[in-house]
This record gives sequence, C-alpha cells and structure tokens, in this order.
Amino acid sequence: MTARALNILFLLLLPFLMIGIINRVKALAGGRKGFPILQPFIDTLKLLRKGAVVSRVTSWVFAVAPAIALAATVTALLIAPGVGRTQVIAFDGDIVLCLYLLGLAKFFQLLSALDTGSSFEGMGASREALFSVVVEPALFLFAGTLALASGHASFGELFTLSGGSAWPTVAASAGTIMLFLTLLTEGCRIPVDDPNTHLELTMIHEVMILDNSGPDLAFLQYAAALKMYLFAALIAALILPADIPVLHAAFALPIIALLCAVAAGLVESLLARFRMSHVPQFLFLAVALALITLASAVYFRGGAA
Amino acid sequence: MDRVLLKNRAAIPFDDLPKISYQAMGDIAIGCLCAGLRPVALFGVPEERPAGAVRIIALFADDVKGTLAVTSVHAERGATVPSLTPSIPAFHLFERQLWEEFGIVPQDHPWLKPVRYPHDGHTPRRVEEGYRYFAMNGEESHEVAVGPVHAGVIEPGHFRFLCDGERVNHLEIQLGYQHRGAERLFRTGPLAMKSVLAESVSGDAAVAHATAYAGLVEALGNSAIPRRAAVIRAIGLELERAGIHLGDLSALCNDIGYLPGTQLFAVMRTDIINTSLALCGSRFGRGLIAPGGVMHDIDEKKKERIASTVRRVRDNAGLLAASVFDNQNVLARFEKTGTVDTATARAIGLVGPAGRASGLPCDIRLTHPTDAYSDHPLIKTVLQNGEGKAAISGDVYARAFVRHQEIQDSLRYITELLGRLDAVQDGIAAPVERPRAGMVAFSITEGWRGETLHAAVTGDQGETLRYYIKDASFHNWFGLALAVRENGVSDFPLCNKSFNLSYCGFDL
Amino acid sequence: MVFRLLKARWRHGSQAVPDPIAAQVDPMFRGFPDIAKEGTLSSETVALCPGAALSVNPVAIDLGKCHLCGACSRAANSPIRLSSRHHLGQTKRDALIVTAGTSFEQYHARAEKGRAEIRRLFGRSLRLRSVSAAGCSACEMELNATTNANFDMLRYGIDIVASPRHADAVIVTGPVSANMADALEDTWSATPSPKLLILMGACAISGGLFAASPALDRRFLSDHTPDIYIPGCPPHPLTVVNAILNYLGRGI
Amino acid sequence: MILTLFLIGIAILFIGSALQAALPRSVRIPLFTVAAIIGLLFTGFASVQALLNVPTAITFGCPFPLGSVTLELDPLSAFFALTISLGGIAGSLYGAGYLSGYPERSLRGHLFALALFLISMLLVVTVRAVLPFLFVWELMSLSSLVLVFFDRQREEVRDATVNYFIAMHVAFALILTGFLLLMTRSGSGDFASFAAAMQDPAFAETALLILFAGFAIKAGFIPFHSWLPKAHPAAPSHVSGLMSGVMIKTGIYGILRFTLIVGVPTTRLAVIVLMVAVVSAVVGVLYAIAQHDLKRLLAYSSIENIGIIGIGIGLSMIGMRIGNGPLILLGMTGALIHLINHSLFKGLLFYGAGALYRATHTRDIEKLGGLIGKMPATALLFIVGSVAIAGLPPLNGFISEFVLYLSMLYGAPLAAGGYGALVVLTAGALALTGILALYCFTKACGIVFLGSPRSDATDTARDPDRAMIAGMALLAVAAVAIGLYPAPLFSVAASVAALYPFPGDAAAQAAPVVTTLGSVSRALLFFVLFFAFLYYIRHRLLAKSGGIATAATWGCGYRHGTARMQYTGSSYASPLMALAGQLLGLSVHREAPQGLFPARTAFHSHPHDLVDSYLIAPGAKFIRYLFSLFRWVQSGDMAQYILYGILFLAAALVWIMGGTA
Repeated sequence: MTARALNILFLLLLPFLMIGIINRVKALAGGRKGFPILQPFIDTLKLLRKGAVVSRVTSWVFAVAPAIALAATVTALLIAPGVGRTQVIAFDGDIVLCLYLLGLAKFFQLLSALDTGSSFEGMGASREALFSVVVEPALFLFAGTLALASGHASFGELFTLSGGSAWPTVAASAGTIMLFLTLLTEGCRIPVDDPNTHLELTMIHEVMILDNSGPDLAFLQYAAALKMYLFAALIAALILPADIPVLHAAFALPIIALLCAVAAGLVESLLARFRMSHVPQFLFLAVALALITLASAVYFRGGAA
Repeated sequence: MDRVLLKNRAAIPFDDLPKISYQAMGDIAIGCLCAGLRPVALFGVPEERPAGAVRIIALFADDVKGTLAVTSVHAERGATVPSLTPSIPAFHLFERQLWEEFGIVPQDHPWLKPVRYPHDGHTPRRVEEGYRYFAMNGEESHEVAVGPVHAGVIEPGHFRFLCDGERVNHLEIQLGYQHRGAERLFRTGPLAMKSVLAESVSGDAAVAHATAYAGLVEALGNSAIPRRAAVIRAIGLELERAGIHLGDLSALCNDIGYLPGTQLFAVMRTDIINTSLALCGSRFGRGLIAPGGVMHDIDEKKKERIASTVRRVRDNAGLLAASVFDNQNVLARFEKTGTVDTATARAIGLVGPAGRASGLPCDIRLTHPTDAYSDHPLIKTVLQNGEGKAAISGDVYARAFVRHQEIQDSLRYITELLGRLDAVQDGIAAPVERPRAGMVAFSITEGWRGETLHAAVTGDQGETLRYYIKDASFHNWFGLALAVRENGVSDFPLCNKSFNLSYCGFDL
Repeated sequence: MVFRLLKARWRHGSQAVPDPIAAQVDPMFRGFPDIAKEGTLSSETVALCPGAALSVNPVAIDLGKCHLCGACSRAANSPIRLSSRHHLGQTKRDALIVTAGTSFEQYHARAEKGRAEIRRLFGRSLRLRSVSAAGCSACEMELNATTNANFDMLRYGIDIVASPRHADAVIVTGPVSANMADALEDTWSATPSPKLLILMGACAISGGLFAASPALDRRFLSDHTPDIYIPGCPPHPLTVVNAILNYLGRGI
Repeated sequence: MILTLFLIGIAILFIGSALQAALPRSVRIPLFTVAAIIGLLFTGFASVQALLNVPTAITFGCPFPLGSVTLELDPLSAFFALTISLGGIAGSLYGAGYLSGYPERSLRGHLFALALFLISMLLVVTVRAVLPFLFVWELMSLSSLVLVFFDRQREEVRDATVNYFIAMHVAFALILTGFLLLMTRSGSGDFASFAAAMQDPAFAETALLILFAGFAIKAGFIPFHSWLPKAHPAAPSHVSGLMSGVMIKTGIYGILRFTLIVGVPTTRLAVIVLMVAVVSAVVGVLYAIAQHDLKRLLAYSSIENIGIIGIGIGLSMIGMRIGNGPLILLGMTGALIHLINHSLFKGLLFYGAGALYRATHTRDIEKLGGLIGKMPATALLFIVGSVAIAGLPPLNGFISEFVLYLSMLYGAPLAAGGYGALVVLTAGALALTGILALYCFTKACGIVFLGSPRSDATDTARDPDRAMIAGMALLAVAAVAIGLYPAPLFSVAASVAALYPFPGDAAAQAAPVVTTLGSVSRALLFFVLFFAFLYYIRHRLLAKSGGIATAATWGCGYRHGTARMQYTGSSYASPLMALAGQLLGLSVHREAPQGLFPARTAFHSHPHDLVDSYLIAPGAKFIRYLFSLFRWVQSGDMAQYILYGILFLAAALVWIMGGTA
C-alpha cells in the first residue's frame, strides 16, 4: 500500500523536478545560473491563479482538451509501474490502456491545436503526429517482446526482466536507449524539439500550446512533464533488479528519474537539433532497437514448445 | 559628359550634376554593370524652380578603381518612366522607393508595391493597407504569416510564406512597421547636432551610421579631422563589427539549439561591448563619434584594457569557431541551407558579409577607404574552411564562416591600430565649418552589415534640402527572400539570423 | 573536436554576475545626473539636448526624455554631472524628473513597489512579452542581454516568452510608430490579465528623438497607464533587471 | 419459436416495403421507416434469443429452383443477424431524414430495394445450402446495386456502379467455383456435408482459398478492394453507411462460416489471411490519410477496419493451427467485437459525412473548415465517431483492440519460435494502424470542423433535421455504452468464438478476461470522473482570477489574416506523405516560382490507388484490347449476320454427320 502512496507522491513531485534539473544542467553547461530548480512548481501555481484569453475561432474542443489531456496522462501514470514496479491500477493488458490513454491525450491536443486555425499550431500538430507514428509502434513491439519473453501480461511483471541467459542485459540496454529516445521525443527535448526556443517556426510542442493560457497552460505543461516522467519510470522499472525490496526501490526510482533528467540535460547541452526532415530517420532507431530486442528474445528463448 | 566621377566622402556643387533622361541613365547603368560598377543609390530631391519637379540622383560605385560616378535625371512628380528593373534587378527596390515618395511610376515594374509606408510619401497609407500579396494556386497549399510581432525579442516585420507542407515555395517580406520619419528629423535644425539621431537610425550599427553621418558633415563643410580621431573611429567601428559578429554566431548556434556555441560566443560578445563601454561609456559605442572627430580619447589604461580583451577574445573565438565549424551536428544544419549563388547575389546587388559569402568582392574598407583605412590599409586574410576552399557557397555556413573570418581580421586590425596610436598625437577633435550651400555629398562606410550610405543636398542658404540614408539591409532583404525558397519552413529562422538584417535601417 | 570544445568551455568558466542587484557598472557608464543645487542652465545648453529633456527654473532633467548622451554635462560651466549609478527604474512618470539637488538615494527611494497581490502572484515567476514598436534594436539587444549568461534574470524567475498568452507583462521598446500601433494593441489584448505594462528606453516613455515625428501614434500609451518606466538610451541590462526586481519588491 | 419471430420480422419488412409502393408520396417514407424498424427489432430480438439459448433451425419448401431451404440461427449467424439489425435500424432512421431531402424523387424503387437489401443480408447469414445462399447473395448484390445507382445523373456514380457490378460478379464467380469444387467431393449442396469433403487438407485449402478470395472482394481486403473507395462515396450516405457498416461484414461472415466448417485450417492459409489483413489495415489507413474527399477517406478507413477484423481472424486461425488457446478465443472474440463496433462508428461517420454533404454540397475537405460553429450536433457526433474509430478509450473502438492485444499478450509466450515473433510483429502492426488512424481522424475532424471556414461552401451550413441526428445519436450512445461497459458484448462474442475448435474449456479461458474488462471499465470511469473534476477546477479558477477574455487567435499582431493562413489537409498529412508517398502513388504537380519576380506558383497533389493503377487498370486495358481484335465481327451489315447463321448450321451439320459415322 505504501508503494502505491509513494507512486502518487512521486507522480506529483518528480515530473517538475526533472524539468528543473534539466534546466539547471543546461545552465551549468553554459556557465550561468539559470532558473531555480523549483521554478516549474512556482510557474504552475502562478498560472493556476491567472486569467485566460481564448480565441474567438475556437470551440468547446479548445476548452476541454487540456483537462482531457491531463486526466488521461495522470490515469496512464497510475497504471505505469512505479516504486518497485507496483502499480496503482493493475490488470492484464494494462500497458495497452496506458499507451492508448496517452494516444487520447495526443488526439485532443492535436484537435485543440487545429481548432485555433493558426498555421503555426497546424505545423506543430502535424510534426507531433508524425513523430508519434514512428515512436508508438516501437513501444508496442517492445511490450510484445517482453510479453513473449516473460509470459506475463501486466505492466509491472512485463518489465521484470529475469532469466539466466544474456536476454535481460540485451533487453535492458536496448530498452533503456529506446525509452530514452522516446523520453526525448515525447518530452520535446533537443535534438528533436527545443522547448525554450523563441522561434515559432521551429517549435513543435511549444507551438501547439501557443494559444493556451492560464490554467489550461498549467495543465498542458504538467501533462508534458508527466509524460517525460513516465518514460523515466519505465527505464527505472527495466534497470532495477527483479527482486528489489520496496524500501530500496523507493529511493532508486527518484534517483534514476533524476539521472534521466541529467542525461537529457547533457544531451541538450552537447547536441544541436536535427533538421526537421531528418528527425523521422532518428526515430526509426527506436523501432530498430525494438526489433533487435524481439530477435534476441526469439533467439534466447530457443522457441519453447 | 553624362556622369561625374568623385571619391568617397566628397562634395560637389549640385549644379555640376549632368541632367540626362531616365532612359539614358538606364543605359549608363547597363554600361556600368558591364564595366563592373554597381548601383549604390537612387533617390529624388524635390526642386523649387519648376514647383513639383524632382531631380533623381543616381550613384554608381566602381570597386576596382575606387571611384564613385554620379548623374541625375530631371522628372515631374507622377511622371511615368520606363522601369530599369527587368534589365537590372538591383534597381527594383530603388524604383519602388521613388514611386512611393514622389509618385514616379516605373513602367512594367514586375513588383511595384509599397516599401515603407512613409507618412509624407506620395500617397501616405498605414502599413498592410493596399498591399496585394503574391498568392499560390491550389487549395492544398497554405500560407504561413509570421506577423509584425515575432516570437523572439526582435524588430517587427511581416513574412508571408507560401508553403506546401513543410517546404517553402516563396517568401514575401513586407516591412515599414519601424518607420519613424528619421530622414525628416535630419532636415530640421542644425545638421552638425544630429549625432545622437544618427546613432538611433539603426541601434545595432550605431558607430557605422555615426561615422557615415560625421564624414558627410565634414565633407559638406570641407573640413578634415585629426589622424588620431580617425584611428579611434576605426577602432570603435571594428569593435562594433567584432561584437555584433560574435553575437550573430551565438544567435546562429541558438537557432539550431547548440548550447555551447550560444553561451560561449555570447560571453565573448559581452567582453567586447564592455570594452566599448570602457572606451566611450556606451556598450554600443554611442557618444564616441561626432562631426569633427571623436569625444573620448584612448589613454594608456584604456589602450591596455582594449589590447588585453582583444587578444583574449581573438584566441577564444578562434578556438570555439574551430570546434563549432568542425561539429558534424552543426554542419548538417548550416550547409546547403538558404543558398544564394553568386550570379543571383550579383543580380540583386547583395552587399556586406552576405555578399562576400556569395562570392562578391564588396568591402568599402578596401575599395573606397577613408580616414584610417586609407592611411593604414586593412589586409584581409582568406581563411580556408574544412575542405581547404574559400567559403563562398552562399549558404548559412558561408555567412557564418565569413563572420568568423571577419572577427579575426577586425581584432587583429584593432591591435595594429592601437600600435599606431602613439604615432598620431594631433588631438581628437577639430572645429566643424557650416555646410556649404548648393552642394551634394555622399559618405559611405563599411558597417558590420555592409555599405552604409549617408547623402545630403544643401540648399542655397546651407540648409538641408534632402537627407538620404541607405542601410546595407536595403539591398540584402531581397537576398533573404530568395535564400529561403525550396528550404524547410523550420530553417527560415536560421537563414534570417545568418543575414541578421536591420528593420529600422530599412524603414528609417 | 570535443577536446577543443572542452578547452573553450574551461576558459569560459562561470560568467554569471554574482549579484545583479549590488553589481556596479563600469565608471564610464553615463547614469544618474547629479545637478548642483544652485547651478543655472544657459539657453544654448538647453538647445544642446537632443531629447529636449532639460528645463530651467528649477533646473531639472526629465529622465523620460533624456538619452544620457552627456551633451549637457560637457557644456561650458554646466551644473550637471552624470554619475554611473544605474538603478533608474521608476513606477510613476513624473518621478522621472530629477530636479537640482536631488540625490540618487532620494530618487531611488521614490520608486514604489507593485501592489501586494501582484507581488505575491509574480514575485518569483514573471514572463515578459517584448513588443518592439519601432525600437532602433539597441533596446531589443539589451533586453535580450538580460537573459544571457552574465545578467541572467532567469535566476529570479523572470523570462521572455514567445506568445502573449503565456506572458504576464508586455514590455514595449521604441516610440510606437503609427504602423505598429495596431499590433501593440492586439498584443496587449492577447495577454491574459492580471498583466503589467513596462516601458523600456526613452523612445517608449516619451517618444525620445522622434517625439515630434508625425509617423508616431502613441494613443495606446495614453489609454493604458504603464506600471514600470525604465529610462536610458538604451538602458543597461542591470537597469532593466533592477527596475523589475524593485517593482516585485525583491530589489535593494 | 425463435426463427418464427425472425421470419415475422422479415415478413413485416417485406410487406412494409411492398405497401409503401402503393401509398401516396407523403406517407411512403414514414410507413417504410416504421415497418423497417419494427421488422428489424423482431429479427434483432430473435437473434439475441438465438445467441442466449440453444440454436434452432427451420426448414420449409420453396418453389422450383431452391427446393427445401433450411434457415438456421446458430450463434455465428445470430451474431451477424444482430449486427445487421442494429445497423439497419440506425440506417433506416437516418435514411428517413436523408431521403426526405429529395422531394422530387418517387423513391418507390429505392425503398423497395432497401428492404430487399436488408432482407437478403439477413438471409445470407442464415441459409445453410449452396443454391439458396447463391440466390440470396445475388439478390443482395443486385439490390445494393439499385441503391448505389440513386444519384444516377452524376457520371461518377454511373462509373462506380458499373465497377461495383463487375466486382460483385467476379466475387460471385469465385464463390460459385469454390462451391462447385466442394460439391464434387460432398455430393450435396448442404453446408454440413462440406465438412466431410474438407478432411483432405490440400483440397480444403484450395477450395477455401478460392472462397476466401470471393468473400474478400466483398469484404474489401487490400488486393481486392478497388470497388469500395469508388462505390461508397458514390452511394447516398444512408446507403454507404449501411454498405460500409453492414454489407462488407457478410464477406467476413462467409470466411468465418467456412473456417468453422473446415475446422483446423492449414498453416499456409492462416498466414495468408493474417498477411492480407495486416496489409489491408496499414495500407488502408495510409491511403485514408492521403485522401482529400471525406467519403473516400471513410471508405479507405473501412478497409483498415476490415484489416483489423482480419488480423483477429488470422490470429485465431494460427492459434487453431498450433493449438494456442488465447489466440483462438480472444483473437476471434476481438474480431467479432470489432465487427459490431465498426458497424456502429463507421455508420455514424458516414451519416455525419452525409449531413455535411447535405449542408455544404461538397466532399472536398480543403473547402470546409470551422463547421463546429454552424453544425454543433454533427460535429460532436463526428468527433465521438472519430475517437471511437481511432480505437481510443473510453469508447468501443478501444475495447475490440484491447481484446486483440490481450490475445497477443497471452498468446505470444505460448506460441513456439517463429509464431511468437509473428504475433509480436502483428501487435506492432496493429499499434501502427492505431496511431495512423489517430493521425487520419485528427486530420478529418480538425480540417473539416475546426479552425475557420476555408471557402464560402460553409456559409449556408446548418445541422440536419431531427431524424438524421437521431440515427447518428443512437450509434454514438451505443459506442459510449459498449466503451464503458463492454462485459455483456464480450461474453456474447466469446460464446460465438467458442464454436471454433478449442483445446480445453473455452468458458474457463474467457472468464478472467471478463474481470479484466471490469477493471478496464473501472479505470475509464476513474478517468472520466477525474476529467470532470479537472474541468470543474478550471472553471472555478477562472471564475476567481482574471476570467476568460476573448481575442483573435495569436497571429503575431497581424490584422489582415485570411483563411488561407490555416493548415490544410494535405499540408497536415505532408510529413507522412514524404515518408510513404511512393507507396501511395501520390502524384504531385508543383510549379516552383521561376525567376526573381515569379508570376505564378502552384501545388496540386492527388493520391492514386496503386492496386487500381497497376493491377486493375492494366487488366482492363488488356481485356479491352483483346475484344477490340474481334470488333470486325460487328459490321452492322444484316447480310453478314445471316451469313454467320448459315455457316454455323453447316458446321453443326458436319459435326453431327462426323459423330454418327
């Protein structure tokens, strides 16, 4: 029960902490001070107390989309494996509901972007849609491979890698890289997208929320941070040893999540952004890694009867 | 004689100007082009004798012999003249400006649209009214309108992209939002008291405009300035050039999200402009230059400060630029983005670093040197890029590499000038005579963005009849519009920053 | 390749100005004008001022119009001397007028703080939306410099954002040309309330050199009362940062 | 007893359609609608009874050609009858509203054909012998032909009808050969007798392949789909809704019936079915994204959903082959649930498109935009349909895909070697299809309903009348209900899937899944409540703080924005088209700007169907060439025709003489 409570606590604290740490790493790399680490929390509290300006062109879709996006992402997070791979909501095949809830959030964010009738938001929406077309199948291939290898169907057990052969190391390494790529893509970090760029023609996620203000903006920023934390939690679930006691896991998860944030910060400090037309090829790396895991799963399993 | 030859920063009597027909001026222009001359200015001067008449003054520059050729045309307001743009595209914006200010209609000009919506123009109008945009056929293509207020902290201008998906088919740039009527203010009050106004024409090229303005006033008054003041002016100009180029390299890295380049170049820029602050009390060199010389001397302490900063920045910039221009990740974004080939660049008359990056040899400091540049000629080094070729491919990479090259040249030249300071001890300012009556004068300086021209025509009591300013952006905006075609729309900010053109220098 | 980058980064070190509030500017900087109590101004000196900021009996400089160019201080036996004090931000337009004998401390004390609930809301998180309404790009470059490695106002939670929807304050630079009046109006109405209006630079506050030009249209500034005035041409980044911090109650 | 109810329903439907022909114009549509709804309620009730209780059969004599006809409502037939009834009810309700928009048409023939169409479909799924099956199958094709031919004045409709006619009869020919091949072994035309004939696996495989090809044309799997994107847009919306939602399911019924009869299919057949299904799903949705015409987009998305159903069937076939319990049961159950789901939300989307066409008289999405303001009800229903078809929770589309994923997650570990990898790859393909469907329907909804109007076609748009809205609302409510409480539908579908050879107790395998679906419902309930809670908080916060101000969309302070400054459909799809353009045969006509001061620049793109352009068109061209060789025979000269007659008689005489000698 405590694991579930910790899950919910981390759900509230870690996403924005990760963003704070990424900004701090980038500031240190640039030799400057930059935002305080708790700035995302402060920004969100301010935004919740601000008014909003809504475009005349938009309809109820624009008003409803942020709330749906946040609700769907939070529910998805409750399903995802947290401390010691325990889940708040767990059942067989819950990984499908988790990823499809993220799909629902993306559906309404895309609609809300198109609702404003501005070419910037349409551009952001079409880019975001394209990248998820490449990333989503990779996630399902990876999930299917884990099911093939472990024989389980629930999120927590799927991500428990066990077995004598070299399979767990292959799956863990390929899986971590793939999930980290997904974290960079879904969390709109460099080299795919640059969150604090001030050029509306190059933004992707930022430009989709160009017209949201006040509480809506707070919801959408929290949803984006949650998504990034989700993939960090999955990496943690993948890496941590199968039989880790809950107490150790309670410390291990935040540390790994924050390490992911530092890694993302370092990637952002060293890499430049890819040209927009080259990003899909970069994302096919995720699909390739999933296929490698599948091939190694079949190989190592030796084809059980 | 259909033209008069003169040097840079010289004044000639207005009446000596030959009067020829517009078409004849066109033939001269074509002749000049063949001989390698290029059009530098074309502007109208309102004449009193037949009320409503306009004297159009045309100036061409010969980069080989270092001379300027000027001629003039007599025309009525609202007259129709055969347009020169079809044969010489470089005239396209000049003719639009003439039509907007004096109503002189260029016959079958391919792109006759307002330039800057001046409040005192032929038909004064607010921006965006009556501007018909070039449109694309087919419902599947869409337009992206990046309006006056941009996402970053930059001056306003409207960019209309015609796109199909992510590819840009055509870009049309409409400016005029920054129009404050600067030229009119130069005409009111004593001309010699306008140095603060000259620095505010385009804030990021304050020293260049101030130098051109001061040179013009001195040319009209036929007064010379002390050689020490000339050296200090050159030091101020080169400091501004190095500072802005470092800022541009930082901004280019920022547009592709390359954090090390952004932060490190930005700090070097701060070093350089803090040196300007130490020199003249303003990070942008404002208050350094006034007609007759300079306002701040360089004593031993300042000389040491400038020398040490310049040495440190030159070393650090060289090291960082080497690593940035060697980084595959960065090159993948810079190369083949926003290309303007040499032929197109020459046709539309690109100037400054943008022109040099497309292979045009246009640099006023070498071709029409004045003050310190004539006494102590600048030797430009041609650095080879990674493949050992001069970077004149006309893309973002070339424009960035030219900037890196010019930073190294400017900082080396400053060190040389500091060395010459001891040799020239003739004071920093000389008295300025009043502008002579009935004269026309041109003063061109090589600002960091390219040639910056100030021209003036004085009436019979020495009052300023017409004050004409042409910033290098006047030529290069059309280069940006061409560079973006066939590129991804997400690469536009990179091309825009590689040009880094002035909006207020264009709108005045 | 990486080795050179690391070497360059090592030399770069940490560049942040340790404490922007207490930091001093290079003594050459032309800042707050000290006017001798009993000094007089000749009419030629008054004519010297490009922004017509000087006034006689009592001798005073309107910092809203002053370009801090130092022309008056260089005039013969002029009572004005420009110090390098750079905390010049004010919250009232007439507070910008410096009469003879006013010390910098008195001038700085006049700068009031924002309303209590505004300070509570934006105290640690303020987003600026910059509108360049015909600014000559000097103010724009200095505003950009406030977020660079040296002055880095991000450390106080202040940043510049892309869309007015995300902004809490609109910061105007330039004399508001007629061609930019509509765009400024639309940007202001696109910003969610509660919101602040900040004027940066002499041009924005009074029209500066171009005050008399018919190409301007400053009706917007008469309809909306600005919250912060930042004089200077262009104001030093530290002036901008401290003006905002004073308003938020976090300055000295 | 149940079948009598079934027959009563059919009778009411038939009598209603016959009577309406005699009555005056004003009463015709209401009478027909009432008769149709009551009839279909009867058949629906009967099929529900058949599903819950023991299956029953009835045999009765018929005039000459058919001999004795046996109708049987076993769970499989009953499930399809239920789908047809539900789709039919919504369709006729919507059709009433849609047809009342054509006052100048007499509609006698159309309504009669509509009734015949529904009746023939109900009979197709219940007859158990070759001859009656073929008779009723042909009746279905012909009646649907008349329905498609409704807007006969449009040339595009006539071409589509001819194309549809030929395609249906190629299918008929294939099915006929399949039956004849089976009858050579079984001796009688009765389906039950075919089981014995199919013991020899090689013979069974060839027969099934032929039958599968015939039924695939009807269902619309990729290589055989070319008629579907032409016929559905040409038909009036209530007919295309019925065809897409219900008729193509009879093709699936044929495949399932004969898979049941054959028992365990061969490996090769199972893999072929799965591969064709995967290709249909992925390529179908890619084509859908490339379309500019809304109804063609929906037609291609029908192909995609048929592909998803095929994936379910393929998985269960492979499961039967390797004795993998979860694959068989859950694969088939997922396919059946998706079958009924698709008839619900695809009907809803087509009816929405019909309402749009009625309001704007155009199907080109590049001309629409901003319709949510003028047509709020249609917009809401269309968005609900889009969320459902994209397979997103909390609607019914998610449930069927969830069951399919469950079958793969449970089935993969049990499948040996290569099969495990195949199942996982299928999971990846299904995910790709799901995310592409999301891409496709955000484009459809976003470009058509949201933003600002792109042309004056939308000026006179307003919501359709109550009957059409009622038809759509019925389907939307059904979609939400199934989405939030899927357990009953799952158990019904599982009972049907249990018919197939299952190694062990099917009910024991299905029970835990019902509890899983229960927890899915609870999770979705939590999501809906949490969303409502968040929306309420947003409302409270905004009331307390600065409140909501309205302004123009942030367009950088530019006041002269036009509708052209919005993203268009093809621009929204262009990044994906850049990746998959060649696969879709996307022909792009682009005039790049020439010179420094261009006079003109243009861009048009048109998606061609590769199967059409490289498979069907060359074939048709070759046949036309072949026949042109014999054109000289048609000289039009009477004397020449008489000469042909004489020559024929002479040849016959010689042949007989030779024979007797």
